[in-house]
Amino acid sequence: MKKLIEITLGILTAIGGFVDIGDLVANAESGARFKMALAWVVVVGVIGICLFAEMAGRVAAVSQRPVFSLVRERLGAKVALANLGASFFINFLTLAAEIAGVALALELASSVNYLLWIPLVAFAVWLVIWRVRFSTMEKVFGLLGLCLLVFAVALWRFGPDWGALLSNAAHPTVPSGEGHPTYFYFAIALFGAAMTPYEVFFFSSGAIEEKWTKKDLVVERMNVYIGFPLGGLLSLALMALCSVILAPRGITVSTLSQATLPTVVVMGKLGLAVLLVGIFAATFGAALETGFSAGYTVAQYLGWQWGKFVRPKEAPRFHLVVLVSIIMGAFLVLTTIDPIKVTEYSIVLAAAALPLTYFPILVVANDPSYMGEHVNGRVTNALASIYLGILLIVSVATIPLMILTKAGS
Amino acid sequence: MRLSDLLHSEVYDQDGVSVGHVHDVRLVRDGPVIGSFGATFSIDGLIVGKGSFGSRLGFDRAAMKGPWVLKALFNRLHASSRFVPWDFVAAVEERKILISRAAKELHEPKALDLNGREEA
Amino acid sequence: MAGQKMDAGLDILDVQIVDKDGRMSGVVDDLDFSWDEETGAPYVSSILSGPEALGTRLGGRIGLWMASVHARLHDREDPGPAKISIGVVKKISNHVEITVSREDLDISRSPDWARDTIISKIPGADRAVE
Amino acid sequence: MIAPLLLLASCVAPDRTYEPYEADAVATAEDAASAAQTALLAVDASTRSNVTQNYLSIVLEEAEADASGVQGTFDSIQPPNSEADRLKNELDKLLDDAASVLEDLRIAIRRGELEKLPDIAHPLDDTAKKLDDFATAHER
Repeated sequence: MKKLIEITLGILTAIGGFVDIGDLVANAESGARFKMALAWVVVVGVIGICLFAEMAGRVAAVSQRPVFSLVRERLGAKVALANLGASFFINFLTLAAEIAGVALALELASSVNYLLWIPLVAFAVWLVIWRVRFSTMEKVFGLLGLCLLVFAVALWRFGPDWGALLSNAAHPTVPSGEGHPTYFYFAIALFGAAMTPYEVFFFSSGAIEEKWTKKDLVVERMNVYIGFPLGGLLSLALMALCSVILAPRGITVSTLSQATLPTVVVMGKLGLAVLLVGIFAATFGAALETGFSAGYTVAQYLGWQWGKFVRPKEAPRFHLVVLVSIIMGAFLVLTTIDPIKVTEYSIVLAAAALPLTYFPILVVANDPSYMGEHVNGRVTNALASIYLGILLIVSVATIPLMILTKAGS
Repeated sequence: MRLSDLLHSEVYDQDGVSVGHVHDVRLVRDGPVIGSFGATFSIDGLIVGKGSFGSRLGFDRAAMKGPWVLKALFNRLHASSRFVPWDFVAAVEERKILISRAAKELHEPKALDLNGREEA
Repeated sequence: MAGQKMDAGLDILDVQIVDKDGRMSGVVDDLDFSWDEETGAPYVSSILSGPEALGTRLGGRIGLWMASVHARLHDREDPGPAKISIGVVKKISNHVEITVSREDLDISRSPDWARDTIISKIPGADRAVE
Repeated sequence: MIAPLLLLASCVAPDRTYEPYEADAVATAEDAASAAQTALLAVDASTRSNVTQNYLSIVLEEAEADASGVQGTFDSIQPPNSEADRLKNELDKLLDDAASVLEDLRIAIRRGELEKLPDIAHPLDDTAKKLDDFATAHER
């Protein structure tokens, strides 16, 4: 029973981290525009995040060192500072996007304009970080996030031609009217959404918050290997729903409401209610994670006390960074900037910055002076080396593709 | 003198030929006894090499086995590294270290094991 | 362990410092050497930690900016970087563990601006959540 | 460093010749058709199962905002020649048709007249098809 509860850490980071506003937008958009032709990217992304999150969690449990502390130590003060600048900025965009996501879900439920919700959402996010126990927070948002299973239920009730979906996914072709650069731009967006670095910042720091040790490695692996693929399946269900309902009508997704429409068409009012709870939980959970991550990255670079396992007064600078980030994130979306665009930029830029974070994790996971006998095995290293190559290619290709495709338009 | 004064400084041999930059500073625990720490670390020597990327990743550790792609890459990058015993150091100047021997008298640094011993 | 060797950049620089109660107390931003009067060999006398030390190491505009922000918040005239004597170090491994409390360190010589001005004024700042 | 890139990625250069203008027209028609189809799908959902009025009103408002947004962007581009003028007239007619239906839908939903939505939306089906045909005809 206790183990079962502990797995909610994985489910939170999977649902709130894997499926967040970025995944909702990226999967809905690519399903509507490319049907299942980008499904393989989700699979590649899920394997990647499993691989590196497991490493980051294992390093944290064994050596008690969180990811950004390792980044500083292995890349040195200067390069790590550049990494901190990039990671903090991308994480900040993601935080702003998640706050907007929560507000958009509330707008769809209440028809009160999302901008009016933003101050309230930002305050609620901060209050949860300030007052609610880490484990309570995980359980509540982890379990509520499971409402997103409605995507899978809706797909099943719609009864698509499964064979056609599978064959479309297995034999990806770029639809007419879409160019290859746009196709790869969306591939990068999906990949960035699946592998966003804040997931490992949060997961590794969370492992230390939860006081994990070597004994918890089994739970740690179960979290990763169950949680993230579950998140990936939900992403694919959303992509499939959009591919069978939106794509044939030529609807491209530019708002969150369009991403919810297929579920509503199939499941009606009840489906909408469950879906909105799910989106609320996933985006709120991710807002918490990115809010925490803002504090984690800065505090870990500078060696400040961080975390909820001490009284806020004991970690004042960590809490100050979190507070200021949430306020600034709220201000960014209050400028009426399109929250969907903020989301898109956050995941695409995340894709460009991936090697900066994942490379030091791979290095330390191989270093016996930290890991003792728990260093990476050969299979993990072989896979991770391939992924390092992929990450480098993605990183180099991102900005040129962004300019070439006018950000996928 | 600070560690950062040594790191990245360029090292010149007795003939004024550049040996490379300081990648790391090897310490040995044989210094004076200070407080409860006991014998402190003194400088054993400098690890000097061309290029600088990856010197601090730990691939030069004997016990670090993988991933083989990275291990092979950094072994290659660091093949030209040299160890400069501290006795050879003649002067530490601004971003510049002068040594009293010729570059060809220097050997490759020995890898350390997990207990801080040099491999034979 | 007399005779034990390590590479300063790899094994101690940029490592997290943890105080006697396990609280995070900065990062090893630099090492300070003194000269042995008998042998003339430099030895590690203290660990430098904090924005002054990091700022010097980073150099350039960012380094200057970091040091000046810190100085402004803490209202002191160039006191030099905060030092932790190597004598209070207990162990150097994944962390640098020290035998004293964070409050007794040079890095805590100035009042904590974030704590005193903002965080401690928010209700609940003193309450442990777990 | 990133801010100028974002600007670069999102800025619209003025069209000096017919071809890029036509490409813009195609993109506009596609986007407007997407907004129209969104509204049709939402109305369809409301007839088949009960959907909350709050939700419908947001979806329809956003569809209207989308359609008027792309029309506004398109109208701000100067047609480079008379051929382009004809193209613009043809497309503007369709965009106006879509906009007026979307506006009526929004008004109806604000008044809570859910049962009237299918009738109001009916002509939108035709407009959406014409927008699609327009896009197909001018796509290259």
